[in-house]
Amino acid sequence: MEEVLFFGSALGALGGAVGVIAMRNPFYSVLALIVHLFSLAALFLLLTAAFVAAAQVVVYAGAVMVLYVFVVAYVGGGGESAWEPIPAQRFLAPLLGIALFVELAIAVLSSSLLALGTDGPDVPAGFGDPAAIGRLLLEKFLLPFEASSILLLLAAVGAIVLAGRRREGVGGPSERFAEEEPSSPEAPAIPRSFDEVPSEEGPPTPSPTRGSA
Amino acid sequence: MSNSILWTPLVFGLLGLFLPTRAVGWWAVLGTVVTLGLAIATALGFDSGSSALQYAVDEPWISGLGVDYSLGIDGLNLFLILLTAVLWVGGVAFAAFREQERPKSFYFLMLVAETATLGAFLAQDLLLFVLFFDLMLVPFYFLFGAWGHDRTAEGGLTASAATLKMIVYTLIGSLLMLVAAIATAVIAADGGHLTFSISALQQQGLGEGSQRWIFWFFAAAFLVKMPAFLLHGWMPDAYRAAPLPALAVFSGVLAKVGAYGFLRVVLPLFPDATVEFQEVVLVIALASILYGSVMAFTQTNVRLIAGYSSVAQLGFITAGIFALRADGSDGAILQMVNHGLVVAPVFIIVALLLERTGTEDIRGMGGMALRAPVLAALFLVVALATLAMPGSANFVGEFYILNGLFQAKIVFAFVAISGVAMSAYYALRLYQGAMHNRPASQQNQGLLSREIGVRDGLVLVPLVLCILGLALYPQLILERTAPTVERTVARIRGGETPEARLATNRPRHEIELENHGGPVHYYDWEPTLIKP
Amino acid sequence: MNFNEPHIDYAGISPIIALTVGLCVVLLSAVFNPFRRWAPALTMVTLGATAGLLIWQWDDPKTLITGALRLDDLAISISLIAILTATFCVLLSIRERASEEAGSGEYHSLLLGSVLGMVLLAQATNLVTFFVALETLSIPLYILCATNLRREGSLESGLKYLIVGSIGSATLLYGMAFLYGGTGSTGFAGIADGIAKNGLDGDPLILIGIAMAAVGLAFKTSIAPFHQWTPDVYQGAPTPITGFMAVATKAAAFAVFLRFFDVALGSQLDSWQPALAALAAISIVVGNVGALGQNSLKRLLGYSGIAQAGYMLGGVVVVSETGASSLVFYLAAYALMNLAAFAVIVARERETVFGDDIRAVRGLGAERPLLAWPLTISMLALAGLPATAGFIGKLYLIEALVEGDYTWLAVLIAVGTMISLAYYLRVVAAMWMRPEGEAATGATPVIAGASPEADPVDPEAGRRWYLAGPALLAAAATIFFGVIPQPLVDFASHAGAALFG
Amino acid sequence: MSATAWAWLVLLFPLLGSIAIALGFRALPQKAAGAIGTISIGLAFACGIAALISLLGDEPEARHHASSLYDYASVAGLEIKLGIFVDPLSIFMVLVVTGVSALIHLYSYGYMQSDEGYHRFFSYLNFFVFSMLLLVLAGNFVLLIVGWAFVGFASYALISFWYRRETATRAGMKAFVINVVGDIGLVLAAFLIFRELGSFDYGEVFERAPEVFTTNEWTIVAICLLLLLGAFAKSAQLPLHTWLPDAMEGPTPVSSLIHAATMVTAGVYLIARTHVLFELAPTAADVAAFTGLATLLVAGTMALVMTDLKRAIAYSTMSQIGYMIMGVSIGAYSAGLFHLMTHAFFKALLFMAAGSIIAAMANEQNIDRMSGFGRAMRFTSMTMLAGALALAAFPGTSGFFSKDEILAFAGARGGIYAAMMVLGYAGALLTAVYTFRLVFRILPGRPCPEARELIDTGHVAHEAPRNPATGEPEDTDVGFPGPEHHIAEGNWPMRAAMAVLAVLAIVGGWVQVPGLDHVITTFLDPVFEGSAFAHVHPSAGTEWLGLGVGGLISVAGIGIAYLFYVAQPQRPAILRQQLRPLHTLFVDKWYFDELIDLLVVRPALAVGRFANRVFERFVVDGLVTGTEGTVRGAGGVVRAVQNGFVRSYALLLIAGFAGLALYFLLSSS
Amino acid sequence: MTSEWFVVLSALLFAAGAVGILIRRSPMVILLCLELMLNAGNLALVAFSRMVGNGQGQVFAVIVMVVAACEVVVGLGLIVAIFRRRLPLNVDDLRELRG
Repeated sequence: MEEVLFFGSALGALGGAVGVIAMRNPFYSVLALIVHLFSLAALFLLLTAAFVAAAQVVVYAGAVMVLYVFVVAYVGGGGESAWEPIPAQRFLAPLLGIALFVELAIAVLSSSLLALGTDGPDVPAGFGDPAAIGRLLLEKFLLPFEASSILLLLAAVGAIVLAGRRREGVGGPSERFAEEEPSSPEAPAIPRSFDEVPSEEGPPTPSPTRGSA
Repeated sequence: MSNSILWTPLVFGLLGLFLPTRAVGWWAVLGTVVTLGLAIATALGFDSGSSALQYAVDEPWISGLGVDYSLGIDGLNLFLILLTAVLWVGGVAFAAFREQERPKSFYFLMLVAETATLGAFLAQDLLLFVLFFDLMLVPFYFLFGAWGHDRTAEGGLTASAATLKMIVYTLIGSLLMLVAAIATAVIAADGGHLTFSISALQQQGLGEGSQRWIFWFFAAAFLVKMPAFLLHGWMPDAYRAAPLPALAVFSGVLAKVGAYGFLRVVLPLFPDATVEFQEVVLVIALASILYGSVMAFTQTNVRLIAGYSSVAQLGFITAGIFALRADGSDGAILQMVNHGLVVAPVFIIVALLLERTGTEDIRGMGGMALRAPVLAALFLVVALATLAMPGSANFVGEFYILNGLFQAKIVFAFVAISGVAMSAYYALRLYQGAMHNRPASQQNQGLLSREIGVRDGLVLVPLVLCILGLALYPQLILERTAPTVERTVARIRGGETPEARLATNRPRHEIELENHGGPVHYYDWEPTLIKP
Repeated sequence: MNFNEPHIDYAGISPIIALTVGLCVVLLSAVFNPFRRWAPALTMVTLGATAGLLIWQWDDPKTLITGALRLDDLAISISLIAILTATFCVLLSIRERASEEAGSGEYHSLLLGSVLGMVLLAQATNLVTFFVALETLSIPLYILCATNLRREGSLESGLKYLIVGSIGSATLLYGMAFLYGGTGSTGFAGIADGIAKNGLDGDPLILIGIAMAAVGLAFKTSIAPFHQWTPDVYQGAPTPITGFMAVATKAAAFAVFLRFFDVALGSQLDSWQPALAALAAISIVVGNVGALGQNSLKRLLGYSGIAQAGYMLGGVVVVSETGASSLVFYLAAYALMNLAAFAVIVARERETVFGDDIRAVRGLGAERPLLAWPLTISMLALAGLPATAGFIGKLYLIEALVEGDYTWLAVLIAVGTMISLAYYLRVVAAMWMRPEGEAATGATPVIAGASPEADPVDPEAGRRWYLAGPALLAAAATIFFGVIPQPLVDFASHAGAALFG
Repeated sequence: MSATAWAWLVLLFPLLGSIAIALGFRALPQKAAGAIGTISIGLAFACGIAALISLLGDEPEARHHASSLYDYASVAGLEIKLGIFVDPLSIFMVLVVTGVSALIHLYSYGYMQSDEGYHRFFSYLNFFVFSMLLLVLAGNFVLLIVGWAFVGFASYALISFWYRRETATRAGMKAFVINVVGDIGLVLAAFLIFRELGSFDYGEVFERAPEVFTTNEWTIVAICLLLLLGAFAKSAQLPLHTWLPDAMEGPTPVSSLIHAATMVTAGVYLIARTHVLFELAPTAADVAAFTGLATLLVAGTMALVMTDLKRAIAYSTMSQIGYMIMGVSIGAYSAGLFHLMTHAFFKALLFMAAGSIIAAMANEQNIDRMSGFGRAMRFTSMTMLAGALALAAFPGTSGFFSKDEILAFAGARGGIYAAMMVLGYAGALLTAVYTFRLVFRILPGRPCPEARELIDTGHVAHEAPRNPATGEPEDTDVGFPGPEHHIAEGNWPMRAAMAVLAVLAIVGGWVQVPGLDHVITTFLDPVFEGSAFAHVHPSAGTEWLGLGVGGLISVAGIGIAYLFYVAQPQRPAILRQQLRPLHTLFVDKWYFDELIDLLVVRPALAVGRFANRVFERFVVDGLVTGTEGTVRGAGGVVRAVQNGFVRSYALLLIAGFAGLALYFLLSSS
Repeated sequence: MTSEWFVVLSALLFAAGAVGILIRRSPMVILLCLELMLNAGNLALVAFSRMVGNGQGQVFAVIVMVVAACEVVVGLGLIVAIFRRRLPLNVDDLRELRG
């Protein structure tokens, strides 16, 4: 039973990954990634990591992917040309990929670490459930936890700095950008989505006002 | 005392930055004169009999790294310091008589250069030596580059390119030397207390194996600086680019630092390697002598004639040092001073010729003796000293060098001495080309032969008087140098005695010599220091 | 369910708290109009406060928050270097286009965020903290690089940095996973024990983990062959940020490099020492030859940074107290040298239409001696010429290398320095000497000064206190520590002792 | 006052004179300069006499004194003092040198009057005398070398005295360089001596040499050969003689003083001085003797065909020195030095006369254009005749006794040396012939235009002076016997000098007439008493026989000359036709110049050119540019890899990781 | 299923992500590939965490997710900025900086 599940979801994950790489259209790549993420979540469950699996589904397949979809829709992800400007990249890339995999695999398989060959020790019930993870987060990993929240805040700020729409009366650049606003229908949706998206992960931050005086 | 000698020029230089532009030149002259005064005072107070370090200063500088700020004067550097002081007075005064662009920076850099050079001579801490050795280059980099001449017209390099070539080339050695110096200290300390003090390192001593490569790192630095044969690639361009007052002190003093380094660092610290590589270095030195001479008498650019001749001269000096005998090294030091005293006036005279003829090509000169007899006479003295005319101190220097070489390695002496004949030819050629024969260009004859002015005379005559004075009494230098040199060399010869006996193939005469106070008497010098 | 809250030493984490609070305050200042202009000042205050708190903690090592952090002199010294750099960056950012584009508040809060990341990274003793801190350091930088939104180069550098950087962190993460898997622990100490306990000496799993961690860190410290982002990002990013990145990132990354490799992986010395030495050698060569003939000063400094990183890696390779001390010393000196240079470059960028092209400094010696001297000193110092902190730094490093039997690396450093003279002195020559033939007809700069993207020219920039001041200050310090290095040496040796003493 | 004190004074006066004139060259009036120069030498001569007297004062075997002022350079076991060595030999030389110099100064006082470089001339001349005296008085080999080089320099300075003559400067350079080669020989000899004997001091060396060396071992032979190198270079012996004829570019008084009377005989003095060493190395001594012999013959042949008056005399000088060298190296020391003295008299005289005539010819030196001066300039011709007779060893003249004494000694040593005697007599015949060739060409016959002018108007002919060698006009402002010439007839200082020398040339030999008196021998005996050949003493009878033969030969030679150049003036041309190759060989100076040019000069220049054009550019610079090129090339590669594609950066990053990982896997246990 | 399987799978995913970055030119897809690599890391972490039987790995994984999210946000922000700047959304065309 376990094997079936493993191989199934492994195939899913792998397929998803391949899909991400192979799809011409970014939009499909995103969908492929979602498949990948879900099957990954399944694998996590196999590994008795309930919370991680849940987070995977909620945060990734939920928020992040939505974000992707929006952006793809906004910038309109057209397929890319098959022409490869960098010499030898096309041949070297897969080669390196294989090499990478082989090396990692060898590292794992030839390791003298006995535990690798096992399913791992019997773990207490509730291993990896929200309570356990929560305790760890608040005891041992308190600092990284806090730090990551700051990180989210910074990321949000960054997103605003980079993509936030300029207000009026800013002068020079912002006006130019205002003209550059693409007149596509979903355009108005975009900025809002930016104001919301971060608010799902980090504490909400008001989009600050500009001032270049 | 050492301190004040070392820092006076720098202090004057810094103060000079705050002076009105017109005064700064004379201020700089004053600075060099004061330094000279201090140097003379030390020389007078110097105890000529002793081989010990005098006026020693020793403070910890970077205790964490075992670097000390330790200076001192002994027979090896006393006269080189004097030489530095003298030549800088000459160079700076000569410049002060003329318009310089951006004078403040110019004189500041000149004085910084003097401090750096004096530092290299005074330093008794290996790392301090390396530091000053590298530091010397910096001011000259600016002097040559910013005040130098572009030679693109003659198919040469621009001043900045030429100086870049010079500094990169010369720093090759210096940086390797830095590594070598640190390695010396670390290996010598091996785990114990780290120190760079030369005397301390001398006591600790190094293993054969490490001596080998460290020796070559140091040798590289010194040989490039001299410059020696095959490593002189930077010299022609730099010499052609350099402004003459700076060049006068540069080739008068800086080249000597290399030779001095051998005596101060290499012989005492790496005796085994020194003995092992004696022939190799001698071969390089001989090559420098022959090659330098040959080039000197085929060149037509007066700067290059002087430049290549100093390659040859430094070859002699190196050969003298690596005779690894007291007389050789005594001669080498004497010759360093002589050559400095000779080559600086040569470049000053070149400057004067340039002002009169507007060219540095010997073919464009001639016949100047007619209207400039005094200049001609001064030049003649310098030229004769250059070719080590017997009766000049240069001759005594070469005589000692060659004698040392002759007694140590007879074959090398025979080859080396052929350089003397060639030097006669190129020195006279230089003199005649400028002063004799018909003037190359009749039309600007009036310009051609103008007598040397009083002010330039004030620069040139004292230098020439120094040459004559030394010619009359070279013992002045020799007797003060000898004790330290003998102590330095004794270590080597201690390591090399059997071979030394082989070198002279008639033992019975060695015996003869010993009871006649012959050159062998320092075999039994400080037996405790003789390395097994 | 019983929850035993971890013991928290607030004195110990006070610097971090200060930074965090400051960060939020600065961010809020962007919101409320009246305070908008105060952002730089507030940032300075925050940095000052943090520095003060750090100095207060000097010489009293402690482990914080269940082994997440280790606040010792190494961490403090590195953090101080980072903060110093940040302070300079704030000054140089005054009137900087980028900070106006991004909004002063956001700009500075991001800067503080990055500093926070560095402070954490310098103290990290735990894989998780390590990773988070590294990201907290990097992500704001990705953004800051791109903040000069009108410059295509700026955006490009941001994206490049982001992509390559993320590969780096992904690799690092994967390596961490292996290490954790092998040892069952995320703490550095735990890893060390785990390796011993599970008898994994030289086990491929561990070694690959090490390799991947090395790649991640080498990337951050721009060690060849993981260096390629460096020149592009340095050139594209706003110059103050470039200066900040060049120095602070290296410092923090090297700190964790020391901690992670010399402490957690000390037992695997034999396997990684030669590898890192080789990397150091490669980057010395690559960096120095790459910098030859560069016309963009920032790019030149980028390549030289690669070479310098190579030198510094030497301090990690020899696992010794001297090594660590020399590394810290060199980082401090490196900070001073580079900041002087970047300050001058910023000034010239605003004064001339040449941007950061070498032509911008031509004839500077005559025109603006007060800018020319700092740049000259910094170039000479970077070239390791005597009487500058750079020389002492090299001396210190070489001493460490020779003691650690890596003389060949020391020699390579010497050789590299030789090559480096060619390009450092080219800058000096441009300032003081008549133009050399080839530079006169040099290729037009990558960022054409006259393009519509050009920042407005401020002919007086060279006289502004917030540009000339830092330049002179850094240069003076460079000379000072070149002549009287003892204080800095003590500072560094404390840091070294913290790790090995 | 002791002999050494006087000797120091001897050194002092010329030096002072030289310095005084040099420094005062602007202030002093011309005559004053000349006077100072002449008087200082005169004083030196006086002091020489005084030294002689005080030397004769003490016992013969005690007649050598060393004295030194201070340590010149004495460390590290070398001991070099500024010291002199006074013994009969050095005093003898001092007297000859100062005496002749004084007269020549007197001559120059008149001869150079119209020369711009008057002060320079006398300063140089005094300096030369000082150097020469230093050479002969030196108390150790180093000081000897110093004096040796000083005279070399003085000769250089005076040869290229008219320094705007290309020919003159080139000749000076040639003389100097060849002399330096000689110096090198001496220096090496000194090193070898020091190595074996541990001293440079005459006293110690000569005393220790016999104990240390066994006869003819290689070291002593080497030492002597090296000494000979110096001697030959200075004394213009084969093959280092080529500079002497060219040296005639200098003013005539110079040729007379330096290149006839004094300096060129230094080699003879050197061998005499170091006879102790030479007697330990007979091989070397024989080499010297044979070289002398060869030189005297070869030079004679060349003198036979030269048409340039001064050059002809120069070659005769060479050949006479050949006699002396031969003499001192076979052990006839006093004879050799005796000849040195007499030669100084008559050769100086001949040059003076030549100078007077050349002046009268307006610097024309070609004897083919001269004739009839016998009537034009009686005084000059008389003195010239006197000199010529002495040179030709006409019975009763000084040369007659001195030359024959050498040959007699050679005969007395017998064996191979007897052969030398025979060849020596052959040389004597040559001498007589070429000497009187000159006399008969110049003095008798129909006066040439210049002579005619002199006879008719009493005016000395003159035209714009031209360089006799190249014919280019001289610029008289550097100093050159200007339009107004000076000949012995009208100028008392010249007359006086020549008169004295003429007398000496005739009677100078009577101080040493076999069987009657031998002043010089007895005076010099203390020096050479230790000599191995002290016993060799040709009996008065054989000496008189030799004198007879010598007399006959010289008369015969004069006769031949008369036959050829007076009785049947066409003969020479015919002979020239018959012996064309021989003649060309002589005229082209046996191709010695060409030989040296081929063996030394060309190779050196070729090497120089190679070093310049090839080595410097390709090897030395190549070293630089090559490294630079590689480095820059590497930089190019790095920048090419930095191609701006973020994906290729990623590629390199991952590749780098793969490589690193591979290394770790391989190194994993 | 033994842990090896999971880890090897993660290695495969890691390599796949790497290859994706190397061959795709659209910045968005490249970001996705970065996600792949990070997720591979996560899988490894969780697998190991199961293997060694402590939760640290899982916590690590959670935090990695946050980090990944941040990178995505910033990346997308950049993409939008580039788009607004009217620059091509193709990493190969962003090569003004080179040499």
